Amino acid sequence: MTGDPHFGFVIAAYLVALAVIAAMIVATLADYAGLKKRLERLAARTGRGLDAERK
Amino acid sequence: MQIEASALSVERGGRIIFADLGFRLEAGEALRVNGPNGAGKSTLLKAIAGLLPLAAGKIEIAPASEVRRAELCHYVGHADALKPNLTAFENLAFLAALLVTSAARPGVAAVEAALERLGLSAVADLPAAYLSAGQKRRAGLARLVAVDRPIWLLDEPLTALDAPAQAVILEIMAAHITAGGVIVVATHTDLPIGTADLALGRAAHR
Amino acid sequence: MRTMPNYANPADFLRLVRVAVPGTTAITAILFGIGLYLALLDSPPDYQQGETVRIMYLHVPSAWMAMFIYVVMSSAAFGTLVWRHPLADAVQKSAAPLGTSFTFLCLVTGSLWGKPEWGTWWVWDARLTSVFVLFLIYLGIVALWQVIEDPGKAARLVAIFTLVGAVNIPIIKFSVDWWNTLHQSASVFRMGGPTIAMSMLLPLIFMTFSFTFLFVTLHLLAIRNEILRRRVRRLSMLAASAGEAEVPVIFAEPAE
Amino acid sequence: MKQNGAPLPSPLGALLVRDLKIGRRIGGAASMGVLFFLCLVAITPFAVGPDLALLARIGPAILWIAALLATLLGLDRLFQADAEDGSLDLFLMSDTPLELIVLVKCLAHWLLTGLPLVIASPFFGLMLGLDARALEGVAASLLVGTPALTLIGAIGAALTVSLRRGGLLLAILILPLAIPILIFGVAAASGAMAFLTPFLVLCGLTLAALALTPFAAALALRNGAE
Repeated sequence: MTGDPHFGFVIAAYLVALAVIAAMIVATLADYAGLKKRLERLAARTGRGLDAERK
Repeated sequence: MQIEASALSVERGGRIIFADLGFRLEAGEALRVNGPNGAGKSTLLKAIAGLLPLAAGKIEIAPASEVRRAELCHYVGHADALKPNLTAFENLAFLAALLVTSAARPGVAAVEAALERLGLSAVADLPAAYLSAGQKRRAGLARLVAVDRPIWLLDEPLTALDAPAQAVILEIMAAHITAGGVIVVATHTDLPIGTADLALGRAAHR
Repeated sequence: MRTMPNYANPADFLRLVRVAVPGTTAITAILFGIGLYLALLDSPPDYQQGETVRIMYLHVPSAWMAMFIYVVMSSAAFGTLVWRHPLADAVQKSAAPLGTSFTFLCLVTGSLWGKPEWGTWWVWDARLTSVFVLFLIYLGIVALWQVIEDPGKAARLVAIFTLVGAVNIPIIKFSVDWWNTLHQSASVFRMGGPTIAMSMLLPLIFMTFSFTFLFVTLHLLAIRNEILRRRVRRLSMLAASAGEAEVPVIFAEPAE
Repeated sequence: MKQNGAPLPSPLGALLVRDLKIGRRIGGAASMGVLFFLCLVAITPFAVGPDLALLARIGPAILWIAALLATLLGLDRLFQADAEDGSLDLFLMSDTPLELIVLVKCLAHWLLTGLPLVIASPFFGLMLGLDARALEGVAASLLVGTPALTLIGAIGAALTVSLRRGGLLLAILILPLAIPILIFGVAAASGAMAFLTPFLVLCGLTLAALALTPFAAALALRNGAE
């Protein structure tokens, strides 16, 4: 299967797919982590925030 | 420090805003400029700050110094010079860095102290867009405390401020006067600190 | 007795996310496992294109996702305009970047798939060009979200643009096809012909479902992010107004 | 000499950091330039037709015109935003010369708009069927040419700072002045044999712009201030 001269394009395509999907996952989780941190900081100041989430 | 203006007249858009105006302020004195809207209060302040060209007359500062008059002045107009998506601290830190002079090199501590003085340290790290009108006004005035400049030109500094906040501003102005500074303030309200008075409006329509 | 979970209420929705996401993640993983196995190992090369046909198993599903996500976004936009519900705003806003990413993936895999055959990285083929225009619309939507400060207003304005875009997509599709045939370009790009052999259809189906479940998982997480982002904004304003109350009444002390 | 706590950055450093921050945060228009550039490049084939051979011939011209318009139409808020919120008055009252402030604002604008164009141009060039050598030519000429576009555009921005609909007028004013940059830019970009000569002339134009435009823009700002 890897004998095909154009096999490089298949690998490239799957690598790009992996990169895009990984970027989406990482971005979503990082965004969540950042928001939780800011929520905790704000909760400390206004006494709400996180506990509102566990309501 | 003494500032003297003589035979001042400023023209904007072909219209004489005021003509043949004069005043003299010694160190530790304040001048209250009042008059109907459009009488040229803001224009006078901007002219003193060097933001507007003088049609006639001159403004002299003694002791003479090679620094431009504008660099000795603080000008606080109606706009608060705050960028909405920057935090109150970032805004003030930038303005302090911008307005630094050879005489006064404020550091980060001076910026924090200024915010503390104006009661803004609790909201220092919030974007300016989230601040109330009163807080924005105080943030705008905070640069007076952060950077030390002798001549203060204040255009309606007390608007949009509640009683406690006005008290803080008056307190700061009083402190500046006792420290030998000079203030020219355009306002309708009378001020507890002793001020000479300069009425605009009648002179403009001679 | 717990009332029926009303998923329109953000707090209930957050609990839904905590429950549903592990499940959909597992399903996505399994589907990808099978799909990739079929796509890469268990399906024959194309008699003409050879191995490069395997790129189709990425290109076609991502094209399908680009359209599917736009439909999701448009229905959320409709929800925003009709019911003005913050959850619809969150669904709509969180779908935009995901849609943009899948459309970008579709364009890149399309270019990689076409290169061996045409010798250039890009050909203005009708289908590829339509996806490209959809990509421009997605970029416009993401940009519009970033420029308007107030979340409520932003949601309504973007909703209007999204629905206007939705109406225009078929028109664009038709005119691009006509444009393409008008300037009959030399090479005709065949995207896996009408009758795909079963051995190729199976991996295509599995990959499409795995992409879809991947989107569902990420979308649930992203909606939660938007809910928390709006809560952070509200609490920041609360902190600002709380700060208002604490004007230090210090004029009693002598000036320092 | 009052010196307390960590020192603040220099005025120009603080200005550069501030403008970059504003550009990238919510409401900032950092990515608008590149998106507009992409849209302009994208619509050309629909007008000219999908024939890659033809597109390759006019590719450099399309990319340059798109870069020119994207830069100019992104400049109308360069000074207007500061004028509206009062920052411009404070610039005039700083001991840092206004000319340097103008230069730093142009640098910030170029980093947010010009540089992304240069980085994106090879990818968009692919859509116009340009070969590797042409892509290099376009990227190199844009890298050197876009600063000049921003600098000359800054004069237009300073002139139209107090106008309501300054954006279009800015383009109308500055397009004629940008013609030399366009001529040598496209020549360098598509120059099959003579790349160096037009490229060096372009460098000269940019350096001249770097030296002269801040004075003109600062003058316009001082006179425009109401």
